[in-house]
Amino acid sequence: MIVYIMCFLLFLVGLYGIVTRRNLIKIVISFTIMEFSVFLFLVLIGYIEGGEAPILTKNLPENVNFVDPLPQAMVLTAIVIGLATSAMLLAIAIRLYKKYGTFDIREIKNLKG
Amino acid sequence: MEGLTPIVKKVAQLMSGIIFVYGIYIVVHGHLTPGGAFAGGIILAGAFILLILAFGSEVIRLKKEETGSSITESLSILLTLILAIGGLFIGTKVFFNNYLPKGEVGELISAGLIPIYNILIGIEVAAAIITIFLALVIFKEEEEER
Amino acid sequence: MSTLVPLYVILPLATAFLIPIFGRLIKGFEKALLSLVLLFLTLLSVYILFNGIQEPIVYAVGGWEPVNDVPIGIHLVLDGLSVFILLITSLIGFLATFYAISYIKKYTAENNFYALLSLMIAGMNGVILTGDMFNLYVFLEIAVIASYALVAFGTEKQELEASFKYQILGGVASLFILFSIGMLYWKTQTLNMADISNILSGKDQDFFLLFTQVLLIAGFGLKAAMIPFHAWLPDAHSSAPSPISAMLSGVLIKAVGIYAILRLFFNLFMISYEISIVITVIGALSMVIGVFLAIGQWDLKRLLAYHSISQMGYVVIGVGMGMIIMVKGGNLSIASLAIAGGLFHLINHAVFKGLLFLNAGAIEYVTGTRNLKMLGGIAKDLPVTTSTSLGASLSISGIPPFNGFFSKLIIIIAAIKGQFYLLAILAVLVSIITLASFMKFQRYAFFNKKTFTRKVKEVPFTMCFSMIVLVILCLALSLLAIPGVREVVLTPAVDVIMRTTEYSSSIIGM
Amino acid sequence: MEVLLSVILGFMIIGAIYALHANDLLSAVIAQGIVGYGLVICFLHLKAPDLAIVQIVVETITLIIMVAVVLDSSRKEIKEKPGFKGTINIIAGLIFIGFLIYFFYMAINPLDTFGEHALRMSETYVEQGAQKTGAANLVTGVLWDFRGYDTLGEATILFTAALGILSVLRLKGKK
Repeated sequence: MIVYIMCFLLFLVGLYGIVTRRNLIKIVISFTIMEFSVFLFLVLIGYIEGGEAPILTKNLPENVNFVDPLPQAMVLTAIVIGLATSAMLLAIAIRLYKKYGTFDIREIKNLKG
Repeated sequence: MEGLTPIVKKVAQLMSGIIFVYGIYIVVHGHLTPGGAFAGGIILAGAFILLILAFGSEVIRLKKEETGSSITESLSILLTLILAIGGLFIGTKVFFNNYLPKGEVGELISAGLIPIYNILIGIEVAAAIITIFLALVIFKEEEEER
Repeated sequence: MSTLVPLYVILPLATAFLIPIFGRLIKGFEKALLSLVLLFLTLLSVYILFNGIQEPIVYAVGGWEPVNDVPIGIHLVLDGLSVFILLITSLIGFLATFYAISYIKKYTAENNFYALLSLMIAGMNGVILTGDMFNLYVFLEIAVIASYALVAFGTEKQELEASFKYQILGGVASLFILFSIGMLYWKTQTLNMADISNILSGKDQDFFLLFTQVLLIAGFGLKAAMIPFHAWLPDAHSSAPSPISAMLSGVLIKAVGIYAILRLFFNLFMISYEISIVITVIGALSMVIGVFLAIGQWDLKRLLAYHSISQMGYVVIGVGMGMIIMVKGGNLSIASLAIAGGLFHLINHAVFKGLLFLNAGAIEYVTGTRNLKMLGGIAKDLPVTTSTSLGASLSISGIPPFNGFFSKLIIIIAAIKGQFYLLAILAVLVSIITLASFMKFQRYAFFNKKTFTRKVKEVPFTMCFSMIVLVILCLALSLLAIPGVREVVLTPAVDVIMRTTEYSSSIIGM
Repeated sequence: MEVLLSVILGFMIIGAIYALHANDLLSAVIAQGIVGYGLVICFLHLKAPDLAIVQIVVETITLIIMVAVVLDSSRKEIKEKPGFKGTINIIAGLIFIGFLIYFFYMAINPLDTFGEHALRMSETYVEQGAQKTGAANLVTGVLWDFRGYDTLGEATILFTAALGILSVLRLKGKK
């Protein structure tokens, strides 16, 4: 139970970072931290005590139970979605830096006029 | 973009060959060992990025490579879609149906369409990451010129 | 019929993949291909709608039959409600693409624009069709990432900043949705929506369900730009190219936001009293605050964006009232009237808001500015744009011959019948303020005495064609109020919602 | 097992908090690496080798891009002095986080605890997965055969991101 609560705490740290940080790069970092906590939460759900990794290797004992492969397939897809989103965010952050000369949201707001 | 010192260039040259072969291994054995299209594709892209960082090259050549990788990317995902649509006409007439023979579980040629999907999407993922990286590099180069 | 179901996703995807390859070789290839594909999809959905859908069509992708009646593969589900929303996406998609043929000449990299637009439509069609929770998340991400890139298509300062804010808020909403999918999987160990609703239908409303439902409302509420989460909408819609803001405002917030809320909170979860109250209150808030924010706007597109929020409020209170009546076990005919009013306003809003954004694009195309203060007196030179925007403004503020009047009338009648007098008064009040705000728009943009500095000439044919078709639709859709026509279009969608959870047992039976 | 994971998670949370409060952007990006590679270790302990490989490689690529972005800019973050208003924010944030964790604990209490996970949909994936799809790696079997439609959507997302970045980073947007 404690693992799920700490995972949710990591999620909230990321959310706190997005809400309070002023710097674009810090916002992207806290966004990726939130993503990592959701991925961990999904894999934690699928874990079975004493289960094996879901790969059928040659020398497996007879009645072995496997860890749940479905959350792993979900998280594998979600990790690459996370890569796509952070690449998009960083591309726009560079572009904003070149246009406004700063990563700070407040300065961008008052430069926008 | 100017390259780095000759030592780094030599090490990068040696390393990227090994990384490339390792990426191909991960993609092709996706249905037997852990890894698969996504992991292997990104490792392939990593090998290529290592070369770009170490050797650097002028913007024109980078632009040509970017259009090349963008076309490879669209071609390989188009082939995957055609294979998936093929399922509509063969086997049980359903989208995304694995109609090739399944073969024996542990073998290399075993899981019907899965290895082919793995290879195609591995190429697509590698080309996508290379296009993204080249777009970033070209943008920084052109921004400096302006 | 059922083999046609995956075409909705395959065709736009195939166009998106073909464009980067052939777009460079054949001039104008991507414009023709995407318009043809979307026209075909519109005709297909009209054919399916008028062919009548009683039982939902279930399409098992990959041909996986349920094993001891636990569904294992991904199922695509086509029923009355999804055909209705698919008709909206393909119709507005086709008109926006046709409009963009000449509008996009002002931008560079036209190939990327059409590829991203076809990906956005493929994502939306995927969300509408899917019957699987994680698949809903994946196709939601495709539609939303394509719309991030399209908002920042002009690479100006404001557009990049608006796209960044939109991406962060949209990403947080998607993470809420993924978190609640994890919670649902933890409780029910399955991802198939029909299966989840079967398992959950036995249980009573415990704290777990409330927590998950709040997460889902937060996630999809942000995608539908409801009031507490509307911060991204005005910037994103005003900085996107006009055909894209027409697609975003007319279709994306409906297909990805409202449709998902309807599907989850009617067909997946048991309808509960607290959730219906929360939805109706959010709808009423959006309706009222949206219009008050819109009054002070002088930028044309921001004014229209704020009005989108208030008009979506109408749809949500219509559906929310229906839900309250059903939960309290009241008179089901009033509930179905309220939901019919909500859905009718959904399609009306898609049509006239799309038209208004296309008009704003035409004004910007010709005069180059969106600021109402600097416009004025261009009515004589732009006959088509003026007449179409007059028609759209009349229909959004609910003037009789146009469709807006009938849908708002149905919602207000349902509110009075269901003893929701406060909502009825609010609806009338907001409609009057909308009328005032659009009269200001008409006067400053077109009929003001001080003429615009230089001579302006009419917009090219493709833009006029789309605007004219939309204004004709504004008038034609008012026929839906007649019971005869309504049976064909609206009632299948309303039935799907009214049958709530035992609808899913019919899917499992497939 | 749960204690080991909690320790790693503790380090990840500390790394995350440091990443948010680091003054120099480069050290913030490196601190984000702590969280990413900590996740890899968690995946290995949770018997998910597929995810560990993908996460290492994705984390490396993200770090390369982030460092490239940060090195190109002024690396100092503009620090606002944490006056009275700052402490109020932090206290309000902590109270809010406390409430949310309490609600989360209330929500997950009745569910089955860590390690005991009943299979329903993935029952057939585990038992007949190898026989139905022929793939020895069950995760790839699920990814490409049972839920191949998802993975096509997934590859399309990378395709969209590549197109999106190409159109966002072009120099002249409007003619």
